[in-house]
Amino acid sequence: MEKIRKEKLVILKENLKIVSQEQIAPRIFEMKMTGEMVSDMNVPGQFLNMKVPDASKVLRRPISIAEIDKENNTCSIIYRVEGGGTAILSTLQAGDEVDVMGPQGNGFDISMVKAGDHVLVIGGGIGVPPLYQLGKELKELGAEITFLFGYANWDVIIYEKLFQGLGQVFISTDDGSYGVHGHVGHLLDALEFEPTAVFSCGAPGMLKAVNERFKEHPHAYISLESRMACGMGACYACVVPKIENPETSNLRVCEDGPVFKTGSVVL
Amino acid sequence: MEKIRKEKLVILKENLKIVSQEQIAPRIFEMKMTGEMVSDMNVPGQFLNMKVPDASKVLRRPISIAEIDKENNTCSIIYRVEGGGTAILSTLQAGDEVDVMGPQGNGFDISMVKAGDHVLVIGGGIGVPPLYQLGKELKELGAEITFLFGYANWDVIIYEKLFQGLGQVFISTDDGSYGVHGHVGHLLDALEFEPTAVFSCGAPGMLKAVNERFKEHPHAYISLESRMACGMGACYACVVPKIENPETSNLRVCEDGPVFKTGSVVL
Amino acid sequence: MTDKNRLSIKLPGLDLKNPIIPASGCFGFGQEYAKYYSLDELGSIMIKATTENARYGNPTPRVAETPSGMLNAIGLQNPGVDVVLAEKLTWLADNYPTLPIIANVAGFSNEEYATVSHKVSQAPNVTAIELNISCPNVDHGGNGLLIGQVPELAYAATKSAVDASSVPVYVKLTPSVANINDVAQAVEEAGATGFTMINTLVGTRYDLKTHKPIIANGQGGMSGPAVFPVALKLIRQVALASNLPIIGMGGVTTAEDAIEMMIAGASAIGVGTANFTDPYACPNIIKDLPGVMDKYGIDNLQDFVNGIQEELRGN
Amino acid sequence: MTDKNRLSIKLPGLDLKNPIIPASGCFGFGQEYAKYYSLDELGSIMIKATTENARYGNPTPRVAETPSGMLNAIGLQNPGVDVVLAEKLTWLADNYPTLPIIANVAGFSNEEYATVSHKVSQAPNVTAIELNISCPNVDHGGNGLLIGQVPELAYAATKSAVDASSVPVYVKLTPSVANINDVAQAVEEAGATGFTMINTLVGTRYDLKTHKPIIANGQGGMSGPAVFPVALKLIRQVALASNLPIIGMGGVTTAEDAIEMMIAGASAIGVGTANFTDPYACPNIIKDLPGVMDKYGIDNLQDFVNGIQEELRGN
Ligand SMILES: Cc1cc2nc3c(=O)[nH]c(=O)nc-3n(C[C@H](O)[C@H](O)[C@H](O)COP(=O)(O)OP(=O)(O)OC[C@H]3O[C@@H](n4cnc5c(N)ncnc54)[C@H](O)[C@@H]3O)c2cc1C
Ligand SMILES: Cc1cc2nc3c(=O)[nH]c(=O)nc-3n(C[C@H](O)[C@H](O)[C@H](O)COP(=O)(O)OP(=O)(O)OC[C@H]3O[C@@H](n4cnc5c(N)ncnc54)[C@H](O)[C@@H]3O)c2cc1C
Ligand SMILES: Cc1cc2nc3c(=O)[nH]c(=O)nc-3n(C[C@H](O)[C@H](O)[C@H](O)COP(=O)(O)O)c2cc1C
Ligand SMILES: Cc1cc2nc3c(=O)[nH]c(=O)nc-3n(C[C@H](O)[C@H](O)[C@H](O)COP(=O)(O)O)c2cc1C
Ligand code: FES
Ligand code: FES
Repeated sequence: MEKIRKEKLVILKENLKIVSQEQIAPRIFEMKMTGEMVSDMNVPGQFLNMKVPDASKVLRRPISIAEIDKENNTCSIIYRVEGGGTAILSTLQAGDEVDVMGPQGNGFDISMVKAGDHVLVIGGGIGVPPLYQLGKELKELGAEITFLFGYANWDVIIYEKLFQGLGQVFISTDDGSYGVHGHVGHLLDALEFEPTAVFSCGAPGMLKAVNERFKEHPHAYISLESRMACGMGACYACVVPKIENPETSNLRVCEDGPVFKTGSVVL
Repeated sequence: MEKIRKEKLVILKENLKIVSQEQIAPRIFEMKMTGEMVSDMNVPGQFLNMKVPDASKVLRRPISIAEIDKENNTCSIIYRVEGGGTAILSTLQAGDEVDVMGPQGNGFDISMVKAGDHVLVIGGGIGVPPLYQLGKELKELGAEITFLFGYANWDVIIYEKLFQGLGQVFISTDDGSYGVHGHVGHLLDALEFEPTAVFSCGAPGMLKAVNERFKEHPHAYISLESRMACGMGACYACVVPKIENPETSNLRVCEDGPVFKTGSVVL
Repeated sequence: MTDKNRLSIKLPGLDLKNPIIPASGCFGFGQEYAKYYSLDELGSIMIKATTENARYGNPTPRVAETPSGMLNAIGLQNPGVDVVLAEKLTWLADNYPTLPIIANVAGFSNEEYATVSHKVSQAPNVTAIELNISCPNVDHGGNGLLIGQVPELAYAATKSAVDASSVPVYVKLTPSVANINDVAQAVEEAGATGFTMINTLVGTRYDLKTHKPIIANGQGGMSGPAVFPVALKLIRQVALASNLPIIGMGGVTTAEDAIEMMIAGASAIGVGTANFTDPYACPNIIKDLPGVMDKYGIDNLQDFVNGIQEELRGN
Repeated sequence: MTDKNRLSIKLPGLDLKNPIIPASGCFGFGQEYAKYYSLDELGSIMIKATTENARYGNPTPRVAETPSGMLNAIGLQNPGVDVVLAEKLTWLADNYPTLPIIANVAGFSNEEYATVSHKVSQAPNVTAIELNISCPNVDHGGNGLLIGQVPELAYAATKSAVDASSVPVYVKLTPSVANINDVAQAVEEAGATGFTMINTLVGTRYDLKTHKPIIANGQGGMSGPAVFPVALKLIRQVALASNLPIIGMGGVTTAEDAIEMMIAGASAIGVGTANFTDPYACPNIIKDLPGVMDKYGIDNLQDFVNGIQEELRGN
């Protein structure tokens, strides 16, 4: 197991041990891991870059940290099986080791949140997982939280009860099988308070809407996805155009993001 | 699990279940498997073509059948870890399944052996495994067996006691750490009887010597190795020149062999 | 789902019940695989390269493994066209009378291409020729280049075969060129009915102990999943430049791969190396196709192919 | 085993403590990897391609995965040679003053190759240039071909760089040619000090749902273990035809791979894609080399390389 400590004593790569792996919805898995790396996980919204244990797959899979449990020295991810890599990850079992780079990227900035603030958290589909750890930390800060979640259908709603323990949860489903029929934009349209901060993660369309609506908001953040190679800032695979000079300058989702201020990048 | 039954009810490919896997010498493993395919294993000297459970390895690994146990419906292979494929095979454990083609090829012809015949079995290194099943069957036929085995050193001698239960065993080692110092040719030179049949498997040099010495013998056989792709006769990767018209005609080790009569192919 | 017509594909000379065709050299003349399954499950078979006279092929080792691929330098071993006709094709006709066969024709001169094409096209079950001007494992005229790398040579070889053959001629293209359309265009002008592509890339491996190439021939043709993206790129490039149909191949292992290659521009699919990894590769792909088509909303393969071709070729 | 000299390799302009060099584009300008390990462990670094002016690069997605490999179409994103000099190379010189740097120079005209080569060769830590005439992801003059595919263009670009540079120029060759020695010879005649090879093959992948290429650019350069056998083949081919030293790359992932590439004819080794699979790929290879050398009876890497070169080049 290689790892190196920067001045800040950060472990950048480690074989984490799987504590549990469970299917929590169709094609959606929750994997809990333990290792020294957990002690460096201090910001919600960072991600892990997971090596797929398959010699033919040379790229890692970026997956957001869904929960950090410092007491038990564990962290969790929640991921959907999309292609071959996540399919293989989903076959790993408790006791297996998994080669992980992280915690990677800049997470959500919650430094300005104070007790009593009413904050808005917007998530969609498999973008919801990192919002769980975020919600936990926001609640610890004493914020009042409204969650707006958009899902494809009832089947794939995750952690609903857990989120309800953190704040008020509104859900929309594309097929109307639960909550409001439609997408999360409909929930957003019905919003009746002015949030002190906004945090969002989900599909590009949703992020675009959030980015547009809260363009001028001083504390609104979106978390992006992008196809990555290095996952740590060296290859420029994952870039997103900057709002200033979008033709000539860009930011790296893996290193400068994945969380960006609204109005800072071109979606 | 795919399989198809020819008229002769042969299973050509099956996921065998691993009953046990054990390291029996440095880098040398014995793997015992069970499956319907065992019922088609009726000739010593055939081989199995083992899929390596690794997406980056597209070719199978041919490994001789070392033992057939019809009673318990199991078969064994004994193999040395050479490169990446056998290394991965060696990590499989009891209960795992392994994708196997076989029993493949023509084995040793023992139809002419009668009780009381004195037969010679010559093996070298990792060519010895198939000679164990052969020895068992020769003994059942009532033959008196002399085994000549050449090994690199004492460490890698396999199944010595088991072979001693079947006949007389003479061993040479390259480094003199056991038995006669030198290679199996020295044992062969010291041979004092005229064998009714000769069976051999081992390194090219040894097979060449055996082939030369018993060129005219009516019942002498050698088992060859060759790099294979299909392992079942379709691709012509594994050919060996025929003794007649070696420039224009050849035989497939996988399908026409791996066992050939001495004097029939060019080594 | 069980409607067989969903999978059928029609190409000049080839009325295929499904688009899956074992690639030349990876399936012999079918006999060995017939022990594993009925060859009637296949769309067609591209039989092993056939030359005028019997060829011994290259010395051994003839194959080596590479990451997600393999190298081969078989060297066109075959019993010669007369034996292929008398024994191999006859066996196929006797046992699978309705199975259309694509005969892979190799040669060392335009005359040989013509002779073999003429002879083999007389076989009742040979409904198309795959003209192999791109085998990397034999030397053509000692100029260090393959016929398939030089547009003028490719034109001449194709013309010889087309003139001599009584069935459509698909020409097999090599990826080892700077611009594949130079050759594709020459081949089209010479009267080819279509293209098959890609033949193998060229690679080698060395033995760390002996420092010698693992393959006796020094190098070999690279195939298998590793080359799949290269095949897709070249198929699309040719599909954009020519209206001739393409039988695609190179690394196809799954039904998804086959669909992806059709998206690139192929009308039917050759499967080579995958047969070695799993002798049931072809029937498995055929079996999996309907489910994959359902997943991606493809009702009928011929319509799907036609739609893509129209988009690519604007006709 | 701990004798550092065992691993050292000397090439014109390059005094390497070991032969392992992160390949251009896979290591940025080193800063990010410096969080993982001390860059002084490396033989050298081939920094990201640098052009005269800043380049945004291609639209995203810029990468896709392939069997045992990947595609990229980054499009030469870089901040331009002046910023590279002022910030990137200065940072490297400040933090790793004894580490020799190989600057990868890209351009769209002979003038640009000359300007960038001249400027970048002035940096005190740049001891060699890698001239990138083979990036498949940018169009040169709209002729659909890369400079590196046409001997005359390759000659002119190399000559421009050689004349302008104050350090040795190694020219990076593309595998996408019919005969690589046509280009290698032209490059040698233009005064190149050596070759680096191979740049990426070209491939693509399609999204089965949208039918669009996964890479926004339509296609990308293929790298990783999949291309290793192709790199070995081409390195050997050039090594047999030219006496210039070769820095080999293409799919190297392990110390064994590095040795195998030296057997093919390389004097030093670039490591690209492997850095993505494992950020510690380079230090791991360096750490593993002595053990592998022991296994294969290699006492000293420079002697080993010299021995192979002598055999291949007969000098
Ligand atoms: C910062 C970040 C955080 C993420 N967090 C989560 C999460 O918490 N839960 C979750 O289910 N998914 C998450 N994703 C998406 C996840 O990375 C992809 O679903 C996954 O990589 C797909 O891999 P695969 O092997 O299943 O698919 P394949 O299609 O086989 O993957 C092939 C290649 O494409 C890449 N790729 C495919 N889809 C995506 C995608 N949407 N984004 C980035 N790369 C992709 C893969 O990483 C791989 O390199 C996140 C992505 C990013 C960038
Ligand atoms: C008919 C036959 C029977 C065999 N029986 C046995 C046996 O009982 N026990 C045993 O230990 N070994 C046996 N071998 C050798 C065994 O097949 C190789 O050691 C094994 O394939 C090496 O695989 P690898 O992944 O470890 O090596 P790698 O070098 O990684 O293999 C790469 C490729 O080369 C092939 N290859 C490498 N060495 C050989 C070889 N010696 N013969 C054929 N192909 C090779 C592999 O199959 C694979 O395709 C037999 C070979 C043949 C042909
Ligand atoms: C062992 C082997 C033998 C081959 N022989 C031939 C041949 O005789 N004629 C030919 O045109 N192509 C031949 N090929 C190339 C294949 O037909 C096919 O074009 C190539 O392997 C790419 O497909 P694949 O990746 O599915 O194997 C051969 C390939 C292999 C692996
Ligand atoms: C993401 C990425 C970016 C690259 N950028 C460059 C580049 O800027 N200049 C260059 O000469 N080669 C570039 N290359 C090619 C590599 O330097 C190398 O030649 C190639 O990837 C083969 O080596 P590998 O298989 O070890 O990756 C790039 C490769 C990758 C994967
Ligand atoms: S993935 Fe390499 S810079 Fe972001
Ligand atoms: S390995 Fe294919 S014919 Fe023997």
